[in-house]
Amino acid sequence: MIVATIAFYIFAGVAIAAGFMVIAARNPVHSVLFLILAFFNAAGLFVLMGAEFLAMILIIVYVGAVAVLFLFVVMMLDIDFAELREGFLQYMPIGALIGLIVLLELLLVAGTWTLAPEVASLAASPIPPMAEVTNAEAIGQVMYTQYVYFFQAAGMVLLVAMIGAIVLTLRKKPDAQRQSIPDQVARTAETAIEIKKVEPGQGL
Amino acid sequence: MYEAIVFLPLVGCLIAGLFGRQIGVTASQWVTCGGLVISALLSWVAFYNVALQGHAETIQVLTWIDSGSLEADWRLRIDTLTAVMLIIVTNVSALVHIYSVGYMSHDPHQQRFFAYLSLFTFAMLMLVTADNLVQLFFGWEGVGLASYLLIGFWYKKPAANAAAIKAFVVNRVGDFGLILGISAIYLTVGSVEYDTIFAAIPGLADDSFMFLGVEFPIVTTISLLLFMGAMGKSAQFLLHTWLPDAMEGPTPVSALIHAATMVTAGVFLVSRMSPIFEYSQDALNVVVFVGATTAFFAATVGLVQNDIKRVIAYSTSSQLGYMFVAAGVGAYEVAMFHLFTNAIFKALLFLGSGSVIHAMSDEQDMRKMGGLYKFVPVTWVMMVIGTLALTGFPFTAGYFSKDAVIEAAFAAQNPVHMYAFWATVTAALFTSFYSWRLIFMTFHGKTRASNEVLSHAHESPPSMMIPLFLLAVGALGAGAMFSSLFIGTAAEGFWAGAIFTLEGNNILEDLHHVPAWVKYSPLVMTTLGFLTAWYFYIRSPETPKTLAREQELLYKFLLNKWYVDEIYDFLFVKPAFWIGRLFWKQGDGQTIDGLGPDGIAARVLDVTRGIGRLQTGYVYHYAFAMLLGIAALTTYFMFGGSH
Amino acid sequence: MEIGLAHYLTVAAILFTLGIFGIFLNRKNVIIILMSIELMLLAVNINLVAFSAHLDDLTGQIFAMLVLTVAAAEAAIGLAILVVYFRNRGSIAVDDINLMKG
Amino acid sequence: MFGIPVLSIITFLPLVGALVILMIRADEEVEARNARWTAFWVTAITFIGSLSIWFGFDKSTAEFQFVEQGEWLGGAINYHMGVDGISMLFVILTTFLMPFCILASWEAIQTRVKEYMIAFLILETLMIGVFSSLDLVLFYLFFEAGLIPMFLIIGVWGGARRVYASFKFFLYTLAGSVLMLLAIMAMYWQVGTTDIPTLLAYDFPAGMQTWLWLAFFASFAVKIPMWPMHTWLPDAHVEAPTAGSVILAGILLKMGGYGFLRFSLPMFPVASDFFAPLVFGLSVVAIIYTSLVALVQEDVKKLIAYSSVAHMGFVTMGIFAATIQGVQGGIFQMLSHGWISAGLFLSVGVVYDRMHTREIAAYGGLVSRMPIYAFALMVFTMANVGLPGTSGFVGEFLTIVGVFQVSSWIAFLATIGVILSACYALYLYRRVVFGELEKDTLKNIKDVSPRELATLAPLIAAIIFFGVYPLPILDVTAVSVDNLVANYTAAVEAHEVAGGGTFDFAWAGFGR
Amino acid sequence: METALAMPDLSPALAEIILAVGAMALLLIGVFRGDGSSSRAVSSGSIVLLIVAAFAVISQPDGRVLTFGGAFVMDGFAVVMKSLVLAGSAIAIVMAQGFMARENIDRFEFPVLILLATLGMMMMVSANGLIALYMGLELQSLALYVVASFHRDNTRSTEAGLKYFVLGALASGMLLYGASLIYGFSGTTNFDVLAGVIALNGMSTGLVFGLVFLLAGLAFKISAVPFHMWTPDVYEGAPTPVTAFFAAAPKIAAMALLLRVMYGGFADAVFQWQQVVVFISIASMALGAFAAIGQTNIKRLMAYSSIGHMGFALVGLAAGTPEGVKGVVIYLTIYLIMNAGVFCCILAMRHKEGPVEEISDLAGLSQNQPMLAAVFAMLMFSLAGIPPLAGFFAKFYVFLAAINAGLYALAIIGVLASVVGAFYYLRVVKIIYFDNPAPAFAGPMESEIRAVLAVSALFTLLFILYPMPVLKMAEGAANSLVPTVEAAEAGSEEAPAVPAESAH
Repeated sequence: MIVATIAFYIFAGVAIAAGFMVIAARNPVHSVLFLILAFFNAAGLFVLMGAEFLAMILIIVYVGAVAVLFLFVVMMLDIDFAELREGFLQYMPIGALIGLIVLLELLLVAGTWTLAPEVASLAASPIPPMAEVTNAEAIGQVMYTQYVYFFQAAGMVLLVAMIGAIVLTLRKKPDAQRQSIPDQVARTAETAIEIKKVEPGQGL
Repeated sequence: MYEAIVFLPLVGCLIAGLFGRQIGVTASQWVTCGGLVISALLSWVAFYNVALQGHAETIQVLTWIDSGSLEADWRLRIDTLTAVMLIIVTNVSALVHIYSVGYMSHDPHQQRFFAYLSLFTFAMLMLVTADNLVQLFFGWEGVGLASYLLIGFWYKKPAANAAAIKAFVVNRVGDFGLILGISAIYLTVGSVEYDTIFAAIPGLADDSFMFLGVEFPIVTTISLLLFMGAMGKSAQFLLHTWLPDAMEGPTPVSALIHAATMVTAGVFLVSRMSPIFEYSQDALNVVVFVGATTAFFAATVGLVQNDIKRVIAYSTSSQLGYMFVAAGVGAYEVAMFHLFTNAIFKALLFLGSGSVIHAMSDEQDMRKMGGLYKFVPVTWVMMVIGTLALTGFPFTAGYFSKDAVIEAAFAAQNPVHMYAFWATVTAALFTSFYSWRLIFMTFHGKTRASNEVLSHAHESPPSMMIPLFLLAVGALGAGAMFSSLFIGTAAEGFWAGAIFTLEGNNILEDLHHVPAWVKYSPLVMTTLGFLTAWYFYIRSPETPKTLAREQELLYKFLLNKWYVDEIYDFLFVKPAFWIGRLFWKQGDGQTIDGLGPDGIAARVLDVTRGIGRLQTGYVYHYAFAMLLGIAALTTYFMFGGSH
Repeated sequence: MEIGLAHYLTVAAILFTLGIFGIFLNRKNVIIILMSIELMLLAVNINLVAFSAHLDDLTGQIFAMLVLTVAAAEAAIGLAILVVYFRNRGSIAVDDINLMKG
Repeated sequence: MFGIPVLSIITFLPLVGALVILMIRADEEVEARNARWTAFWVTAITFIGSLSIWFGFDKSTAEFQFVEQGEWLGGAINYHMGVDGISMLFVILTTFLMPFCILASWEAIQTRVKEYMIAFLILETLMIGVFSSLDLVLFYLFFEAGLIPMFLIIGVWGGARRVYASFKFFLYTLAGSVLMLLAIMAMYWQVGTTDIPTLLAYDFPAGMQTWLWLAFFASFAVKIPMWPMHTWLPDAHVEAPTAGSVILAGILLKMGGYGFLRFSLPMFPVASDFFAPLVFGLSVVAIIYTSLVALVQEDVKKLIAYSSVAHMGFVTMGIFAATIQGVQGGIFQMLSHGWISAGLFLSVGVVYDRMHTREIAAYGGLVSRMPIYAFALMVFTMANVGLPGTSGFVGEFLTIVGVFQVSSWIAFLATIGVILSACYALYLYRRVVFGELEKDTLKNIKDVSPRELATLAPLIAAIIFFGVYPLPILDVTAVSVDNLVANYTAAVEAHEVAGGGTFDFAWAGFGR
Repeated sequence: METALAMPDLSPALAEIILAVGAMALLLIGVFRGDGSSSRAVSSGSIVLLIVAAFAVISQPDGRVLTFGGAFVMDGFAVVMKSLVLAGSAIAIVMAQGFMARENIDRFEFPVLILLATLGMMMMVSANGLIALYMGLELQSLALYVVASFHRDNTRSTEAGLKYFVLGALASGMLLYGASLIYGFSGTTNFDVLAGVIALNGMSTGLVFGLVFLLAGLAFKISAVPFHMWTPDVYEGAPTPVTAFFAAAPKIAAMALLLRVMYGGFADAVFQWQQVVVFISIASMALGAFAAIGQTNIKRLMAYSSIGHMGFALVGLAAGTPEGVKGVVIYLTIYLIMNAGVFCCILAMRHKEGPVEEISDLAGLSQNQPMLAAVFAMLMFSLAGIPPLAGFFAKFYVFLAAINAGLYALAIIGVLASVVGAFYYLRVVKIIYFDNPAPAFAGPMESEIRAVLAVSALFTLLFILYPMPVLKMAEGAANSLVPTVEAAEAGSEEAPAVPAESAH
């Protein structure tokens, strides 16, 4: 138990600290790296709560794909970092105050949670005992049956993301050379070669 | 027949007014004058029928206003009082019409003038024949309109326009009281018909009601409100200011409206309303007081005026005061009698002075006249007759009526009445003085007119002289002829209830039994006045100038008509414009618009600008706004929100 | 001391707040904003998983997984828009994104 | 009558005319001419048609007549039309004035004639609709919709400050009437219908009446307009084209008075009784204040506009006196003011068309060149002053008599307005018409043309005819007004018996 | 577990399936035929697809059907709202064709993205649980982010997309956080179950917070104050047809979702959410009215106008009664059609050099193009809510509901805001009619836009003559949504709020 507690505090502490550094770091590259750190620790928290599959997804999808994508964009856009320094603290006091108020209220709410007896019976898909079914398997069992609608919807969301990314960033360069096989096949001597009669002594 | 008397002038007015241009001047004159002459003749028949034979009648013409229990019809009530007025109005009007043919012969707008005159006559006839207060008010305002139109007839003269408006507005001030009076009568009696009112008033004599938040006796309040109307129309003190100015109109107008008929409407009203006034001694006292004051005041002002018409105008105002004194002491018959005689000799004086003015190429200032009797002898004779009648030379018209007024004032014997007595006696002195002063300054002494003017001076055409003759006959004979009918032994049968007096009111009897000195005092005063005038303007023409210099303050005071106009200008006219401008610029402009539409619009724009500034375009501000929203809502539910 | 639901919710709340902070306090770089959004979604996921565990209900984890998926898609779109924007403006400074206001 | 939906035909005939004009396609000149003639004939036919409801009107009953009913919005909100003695004459007034408006615009409007005529015809439909609808929502619809064409008429064909004036007019009146809309909704939920006859019979709780009354008051007080909500009127009048001013003063203002008569007084008698002193106060202030303001105006139309406010003061005063004379006087005053103000504005339009200025100082001595004009203006001026024998007197007199029975103070103060009206009206007349014709610009001014005379003469005739013989109008209104006053008195008395003298300003009607 | 393997009933989601499959098919067509040539074909195909989907929606049987484990609901309300959404999308695609071609951004992805967004909206309308809500919302949002910056070479368009994205993501973060709280404190994501839980246990603090966050996220989508800040910038920057789309369909879907959540899951928490809704409603009406006055750009003006209009629609929502739902549905229907008309007019605003968006460019339109001017002005009056135009009835019914619910203060503030709002609509009319003519607009309107405009104008003008179909439709929608509420309502303190019971 104590291990779990220590682990929680470590994961939680690091996650929060990393989260803070994400917004506070001077260099966006550092921010991305802190984000990755935060994700790692959050994954740790997931494991502590018994959601191993999600923890894994978090690492693979987020760290492996999203964070790298971020890193890539940061590098690609190559911003002059020194210039973007000012104004950070300008709104700090009032912003911090409001933020803290919200935070405090959220924390207060967090403390009020109780499990109403009848609520337990409401569970749409109770978690089967870990001994019988692994977390991944349990998820798998409901994902494609009970929640197939959301699964399909997620597919559509990803499709939109794909179309969106392409439509926004893909550019046909008019001067770029492209291979066109039909053109190549349709090529004949008549179209390929132009014969010029060169008058002697006159040049082209 | 009665319809013909009343509506013939209207027909003439409409024909001359609407089609005057098409039918031409002469036809217009014929139509209007013809209508009036027929009316005048018929009115004698009416007088005979009603006053002498006692066939009073009421004729329904048309329904007018009928709203709930408020019913006011167009109806002609012909009783003795009306018949007397019919005689005065139609005859004087007919004469003035005829006179005007000559007098206005050079004016380019004669059709219009005759139309106005006829319109006036019609309105006046509606007034005197009214059977209810609303119709009376119609005539009342109708004569006001005609007066306004006629005073402003020479529309190019700014003074004429101003005088016209002044006449209308001051009359309106009087009408203000009249409307309220009518309303009060309707409230208390529930009707505006004379007969119903007269029947109900005795029952209300001791009642009181809330008026302007104060408990007032009903009858007195109503009487005073009605009298306020009468004051306006009859140019009594405080509401008299329009009358002298009205002399800007053509002289026939002055004769007809501002001497003989319209101005007497107030006296007529009081007489007509005698069943009401009789029940309020307080109101009658006020009538006497105002009448006496006016008689005195106007006479004093008349002493120093230089405009020939203005002198007569003040004289008119003063004589109207006499009539009110008579009415106020309960001698309505005397008032009516004086009204009757005054109409004749005052019309004569005005028309005569018109003749003078005509001869003098429209000069009205007496200081530029003098010695004219050689040039216009007939006119001079007429004027002298008129003056004799006015000043009460024995056995002329004024002698009978005016003396009766003074005697009646003495006979009544209460403090107000004594004041009235002395005021009227003094006024008689002044009257005599300024009347003779007029004659002397105009016709006698050395002429002060330019030769240019004198070379054109000529006697007026017959159309002007014939009316003068007729009036002169009246001025000399009417008093003797009618005195017994109006105020003498035959009075009761003559009036036949058209004038109501209380049981204890024996003034008509009493006035014949006043002490001798009272009876002679007017005559003494008149003689004194004549002598003084003779001394001042014939014997020693320097005296008045010296006197004026020595008593400059008094002279100025009188010359400026007691400064009433100036006070009014200061008290009412200027502030009205000032307040109007204040309300307009400060009230409407700054306060109402400033706080209202414009102010709100400006605030809205301020808010708009503020919101525009909030929309900075910065993502973080937008995000912050969202956070603020969420923070506000959560905090609200955390602490304020009940759930 | 037993680690209960409240602890996890606290962590999530703090991360969520940090995410919000990141959005409106940041003046430097839009990418940081995108990362802040990822932080917020992470916080939500922690919430969901924690509730899921304590309610003994898989729904929360499914929800979290879908959130992860959508977050990835969101990141892709966000970065795409960012790139397009950068091509036009040559900057991704937050302060520069204010052509339109009022 | 004979199963023909007379009211609907009259109401929507102008709309059909507008559609016809819309169809006109020709070059500008021809188009304008056709639009004018079409508009004229449509309005004239509408007027003639509307006379049928006068002749067919049964004066002996206070019931609604010519009733038509049709399904519309469901939930007891229906298409319901009908007139009684109170509303019928306003329909006639509207149809009567419209042809003159068209005639008055004949030459004055040279740009966008087609649109102008369409706007006027639409406006006519809406105005007739206001007076003949028997459903509150329908009424509101017509009431509000009228703002659109009027806004355009002022804004497109108006004077220099037309934008300000048109916005002020639109927003001010809109702001007033939206509250009424809410009140209508509250009444709907209370009674379950917006059918006016049903609502007239319904006895609203006293607390609710207060709020409903205030909401309706907000609308009508702006419309009529009462002091201090009047400031839009001078601006709108001044900037509107002549015909616009005529409609504005002649009819639109009357909607406010009509509203008081149709809704405030009979539906909320207790509240009306409670607020009557307020209305009296405002009316009296309006009469005196605006009269004084009128006195110092330098713009002809502004002066007339202020005088309208003063005259409407008599109307509100009379209506809330809730005596037969007061109410009848109020109605009569509204009708008569319809003719008089129309005549005055048309007269101003006559000289404006020639001189293109409304400044009083620019005129003077017109009578020398324009005697007929001077005569017409004299009649209108005198009627405005309330001279007996003109229709202006009957209304003014009846309202004063009516209110005197309720409060002598109010009558007293209002009568001061009678004096003041003479001052400003005659002062205006003198400055415009009398005096020496000195200004060179006026030397060649022409007297009224036959077309202009055709617009002025019928108004003069109406003013004088009904001044001398107002019975046709008083007769028509008599039974309805008697009924109204009787019900009002009964309701007020019943409330006093039930609730005692003090009327608690019931906040309870507001909020839950 | 075995039972879960049974195939869910797909028929209620027929329209969605048609749309999804169709969109992918069109995508394939587009990809294989290549750009340029295919965009018009894909557009037309999309419109056909939307019409087919609409038929599929309309032909759904009456009554309430649940499927996909209770996550998807199909009822009369959904039929109406989906029809509106489909109409809005179809109109947007119709309007876009010419514009996109002129701007050289006529790519086949655009209609596909609109279709996918529409799919998301339909999922929102039918969502009966938090996850469905989220997925639908995100599907819609992501597609919208992309179309906002569709004019990718235009700085404004990309800035619009960026702002929309950043703030949208923040909003969906909030929504998600709220959803997680609701899930955690109620133990369910299904609205029906949630309603039961609340009926049983009442609202705990956690649920209230969850509700607030959820509302905030949804309020963002309908651009209600204070979550509206993106609206003007995005409206201005996005290509005009996209703006037209934004102003209509997504708002309708989000409003439907709000109704579904509030009247469904939180039916018993009326007291709580009513306060929030009243607040954001007032704020929206006021801000929409005030801020629009200062605008010079017509699209920005329309943005504030839409903020205001959503505030008015929320008045109906706040009522918390079937009348309220009816009012909202009527409002949205009329708003959709008016809005389409206005944007058709805006699309007509172009010179030879390109489109113009300044209001002052409209000056004197009444003389250059009288018909267009008249229609534009009429639409403005209608948006202002002046009778007898359709816009009046929209406002009429929401306020009617508010009065019925006793929300007098809200109603009074609302109508006053509408007066202030009338000012800026009038200003447009003023510029069209009173001002001196500016250069005339170029080119004839495309016939399809003309057709949309004509339909919009006629509807706006003639609604008064025969309003019953719309009213009946709205009533049907309201009745199908609210029965879930009715039983619970008896217990709540929502008295039928008749001012008659005034004596306290």
